[in-house]
Amino acid sequence: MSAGHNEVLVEGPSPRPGDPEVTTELVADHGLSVDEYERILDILGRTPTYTELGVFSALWSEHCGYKNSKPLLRQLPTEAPWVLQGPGENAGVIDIGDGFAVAFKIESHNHPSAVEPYQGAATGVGGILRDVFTMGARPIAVLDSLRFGPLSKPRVRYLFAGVVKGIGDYGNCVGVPNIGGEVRFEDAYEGNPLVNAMAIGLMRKEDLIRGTASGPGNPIIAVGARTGRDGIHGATFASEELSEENEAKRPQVQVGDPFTEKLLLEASLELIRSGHIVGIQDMGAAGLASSSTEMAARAGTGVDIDTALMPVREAGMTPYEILLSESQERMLVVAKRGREHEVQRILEKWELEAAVIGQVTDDGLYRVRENGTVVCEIPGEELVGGCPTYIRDAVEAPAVVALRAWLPDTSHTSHARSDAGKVLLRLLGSPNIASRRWVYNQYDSTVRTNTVAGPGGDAGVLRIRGTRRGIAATTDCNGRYVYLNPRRGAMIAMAEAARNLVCVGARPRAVTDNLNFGNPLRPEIYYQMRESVLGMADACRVFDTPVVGGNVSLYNESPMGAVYPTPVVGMVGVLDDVSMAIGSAFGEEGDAIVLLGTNTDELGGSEYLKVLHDLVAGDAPAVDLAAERALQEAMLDMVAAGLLRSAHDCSDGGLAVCLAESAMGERESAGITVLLDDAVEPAALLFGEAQGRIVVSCAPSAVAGVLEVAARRAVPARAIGTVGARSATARFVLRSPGASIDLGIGEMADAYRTAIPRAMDRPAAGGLTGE
Amino acid sequence: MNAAIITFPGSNCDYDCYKAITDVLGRSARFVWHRETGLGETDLVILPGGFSYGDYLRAGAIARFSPIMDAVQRFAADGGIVLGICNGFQVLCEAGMLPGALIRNESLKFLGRTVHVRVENADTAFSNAYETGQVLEMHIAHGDGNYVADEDTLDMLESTGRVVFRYVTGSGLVTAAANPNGSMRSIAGIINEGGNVLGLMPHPERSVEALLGSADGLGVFASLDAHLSGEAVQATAGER
Amino acid sequence: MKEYDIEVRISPRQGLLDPQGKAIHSALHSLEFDEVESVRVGRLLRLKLLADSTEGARAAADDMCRKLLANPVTEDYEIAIGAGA
Amino acid sequence: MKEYDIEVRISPRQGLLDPQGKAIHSALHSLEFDEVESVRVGRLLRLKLLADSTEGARAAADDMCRKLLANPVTEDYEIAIGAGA
Ligand SMILES: Nc1ncnc2c1ncn2[C@@H]1O[C@H](COP(=O)(O)OP(=O)(O)O)[C@@H](O)[C@H]1O
Ligand SMILES: [Mg+2]
Repeated sequence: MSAGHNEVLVEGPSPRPGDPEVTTELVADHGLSVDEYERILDILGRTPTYTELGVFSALWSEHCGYKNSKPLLRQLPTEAPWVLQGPGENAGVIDIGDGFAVAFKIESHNHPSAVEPYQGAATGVGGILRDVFTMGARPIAVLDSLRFGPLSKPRVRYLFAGVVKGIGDYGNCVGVPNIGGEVRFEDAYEGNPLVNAMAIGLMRKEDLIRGTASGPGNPIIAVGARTGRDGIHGATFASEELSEENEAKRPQVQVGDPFTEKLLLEASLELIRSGHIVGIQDMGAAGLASSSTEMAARAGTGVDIDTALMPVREAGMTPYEILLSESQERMLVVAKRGREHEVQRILEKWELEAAVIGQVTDDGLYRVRENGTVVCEIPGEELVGGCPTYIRDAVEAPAVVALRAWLPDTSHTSHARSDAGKVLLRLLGSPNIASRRWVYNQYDSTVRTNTVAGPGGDAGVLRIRGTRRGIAATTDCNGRYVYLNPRRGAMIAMAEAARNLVCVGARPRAVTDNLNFGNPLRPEIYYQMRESVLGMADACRVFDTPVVGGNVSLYNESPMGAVYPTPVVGMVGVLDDVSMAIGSAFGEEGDAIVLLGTNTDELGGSEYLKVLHDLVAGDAPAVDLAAERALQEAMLDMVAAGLLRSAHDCSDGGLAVCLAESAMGERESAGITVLLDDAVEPAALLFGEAQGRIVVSCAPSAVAGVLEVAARRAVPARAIGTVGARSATARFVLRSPGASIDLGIGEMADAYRTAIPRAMDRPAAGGLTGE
Repeated sequence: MNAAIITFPGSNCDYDCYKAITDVLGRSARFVWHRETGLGETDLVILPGGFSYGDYLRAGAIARFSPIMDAVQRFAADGGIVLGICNGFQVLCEAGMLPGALIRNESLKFLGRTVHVRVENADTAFSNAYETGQVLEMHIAHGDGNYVADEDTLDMLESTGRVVFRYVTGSGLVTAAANPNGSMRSIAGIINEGGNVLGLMPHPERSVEALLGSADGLGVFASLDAHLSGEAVQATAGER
Repeated sequence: MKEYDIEVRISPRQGLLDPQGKAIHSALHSLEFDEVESVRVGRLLRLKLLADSTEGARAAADDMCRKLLANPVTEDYEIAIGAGA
Repeated sequence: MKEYDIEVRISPRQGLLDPQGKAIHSALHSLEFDEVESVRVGRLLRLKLLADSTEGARAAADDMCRKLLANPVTEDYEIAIGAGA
């Protein structure tokens, strides 16, 4: 730090009347360690004011400062020729051809949703949409990745219903289609649900804009909702465990206003196109404090703002409160000097409030005033870049090592031999496998009329107007696998996401990840984080899918313990010709069913073990990244050649469930007859979750072509059966050396479609959601 | 055909209607901001779907007071063709341009999925491209699509051919299960006495391309095009 | 001019079905509140407004209800007035 | 056992943003009801229930509010009791 700065700083701001004195207790309450506070004293050369302490604690929180994850995140590949913007901005951006680019990012709202599911989830969607349209992209899709405890618990049903309604009401109102996601139910999430929302935006390449505050003298404008006392210290809160103690500290709930968001969206895009502004950013976590410092840091400038100029909802708010408030639907805009009026005119058209609150400076200082009096003066780059980062001890939990070594015996596999049909019905009725229609029928998936495939298939597909292209997106992560074997589990999340994309005919292009873990100070948790990131990084390299953005959510723990390690993978792919996209439902009577990939003896971590034996044990299925890549290429070749009528990724519940899902389809179900000759333990053959498998169907005349492509790509492939008639009385027939299934398709569809609605018909204690 | 598509704050299907008319049908359309007081040169006004004013208070309740609505009322009073889709239907009811009201879905849930509707009267400016009794597949996406009116009004609508679309099963049967939102008599769309103002909850503009699943909704726009270019026999409800 | 606290109570027309009320009623029963015989769900609007008399305030509120706040087809409304805080 | 008419008034917590109230407020202004200073929107529940005393009825209603009717995190509630019709 230059001497010049020191002089400015030493006679820094004098304490503000009415503000508490900065004591060691107060520092601790702000979640800052002794060392971190020492650093702050060093940087300032003096004691911070209360306001400065608040700003430091927010920007140096896990949520904004990534102090425990930054070193790990550096392991992830972030570059490729098609990457226009990697991590570090509001959202990542990739080139999809024909002059178009897509911006996308995933964000967690776990803690707010645990407190108030409806508003927590709704504001999560609002935040991620703003991250996308502040890049200059119009949001064209939302996906949501959800984790809850078991539906048998009334509180869980309350959370689930509230979160889904919150996500739906917000996205539906703004007019962005929901094209996919996940929901999983595991005991480990009971005390701490996970709510991750992903948004994708479309733009012309030339409209890409960044969140920078460049050009000293340029005015800084606050736009949108007025600032209230909502969610003060939400960022710090999101960086602590849910516990009785911090119930008190709990920030006031943030209420979403999707109507204002829609106006912000239209106004922002108009502003960006207008050329009157140099930068724009969402006031998200840590509100004005983080948005203004980050914009300045990116531009290497300083800012000088006055909190008294900020439009507020409540009287008597202090600079501390105004800087840290997380009121929703607010944006920070840096306009070109002299264009204030043009900017105002656009905002007025959209009935939005706006106020010039300060300007960009060239001294690199983060200076905040209240009615002219300086209350905060900090070297900006220290706030954003100076946050100390940590590499923690990592030790795998012995209990997990033991679990992984577990192997099934005949007592675990006998049901499959004796009564495979009943087992299949039970799996189809398990909330982790059953139809998610109850969820996505509450979402508008077709607004904007680009949706070629909405929720219900392996991945959502959108056409890109004015081109022949399309994009596809999916989110995936089976936390059970990651828990049993973090590195493998993370690779599997990547592999499944990529399979989901190629199953609709899209080439995987890039990833946004959401790392949901427990308390990183616990060595077994940090071990899970490190291994997961390394596993993800390996898969990114093999699949050629760099990470262009993401989010880290730590301290996902409750008195009941930590959540399963859940590194959610959001993956986006591109189709050169969207009219070639295929679905997962079997085609016409007489079509051939072909299995790509190899069946194995693996049963570890399966839904079968969980449902039949209430066991989460064994090792996660083996995953061969090179083989997965070959499978992906084979699929893309087959789709491009127009050989296939359907494709479905084989995941939870194994081959039998995969075949059942393709047979039942979204509408009228088809019967099938399948013969398997593998010398493999029946339980594993039918219900094991071996990776690298896709079930495709094609016209009989195309079988030779399919097998030929597979052979060329060195992917094991064989015809295993045929598609029967579509009728209520159609039968699902599957025969193998050790076990057989012969079920009426209607009975299966009933188990599959009614499981979640039936569970949710029971009352949910805890209040009426969003009414 | 030269459509004026009204954009209220919170409208989000205005663009979809625009694309259906310009890209798919090859006719002209433009947006009219709700603060305008005149419609300009037009022969068709569309009140699009969405969440005008966030659907706060009641869906359509605030939008009906937008400055442009006076012009829309005058246009309709002079026999001009007005199509209200989803939120647009709600606005028309709130504005008293169509009878009845649309309340919360019986399930209390927003519903986004495809439904089947039967054309009950193919003898209107909005439906002449269909056959009476024809079953169409269209998308719905609404939380307040539950049509209610008193019995006399319902009987009058039925007896004068003013129920234009009704929710049915894929094979054209009226059943409770095929009624997605609890609407009285499974009503999905109605027309005014003059036969020039129609409101419906399903989204015809979302079903105009096979690539997106169904082209069944195109008939609504084709009907209007035919009607406006005089190719269809001018028909007013009640004649049947 | 004096400030008045107005409470506008809007409820679904008698006889008209009330999906929310129905749902809450059955939820209450499954929580074993069997003593509940019926539930109707309406809207509660709290306005602060300036008027020179209670009558004036009531007249204004009534006007707002007829124009905007209540839907005559589906809703009834009542207005209660207290002096402002 | 006697029938009681219960009125439960539920309103958003103080300080919480009330987007609906905000929208209605500005709508009233554009309808030239400039005398309106603020609008908060809540819910109004009317229950009929059987109880043996006013206290019993109130206790039951309070229990229902805590268990189901009101959202403890975002809403406050009041209970008013009248004798049944
Ligand atoms: N929360 C959700 N929101 C939207 N769509 C969802 C959600 N959860 C699941 N889906 C959809 O339901 C279908 C089944 O989900 P899942 O079993 O996770 O698919 P897959 O195994 O192919 O990833 C997918 O199309 C998925 O997009
Ligand atoms: Mg998926």
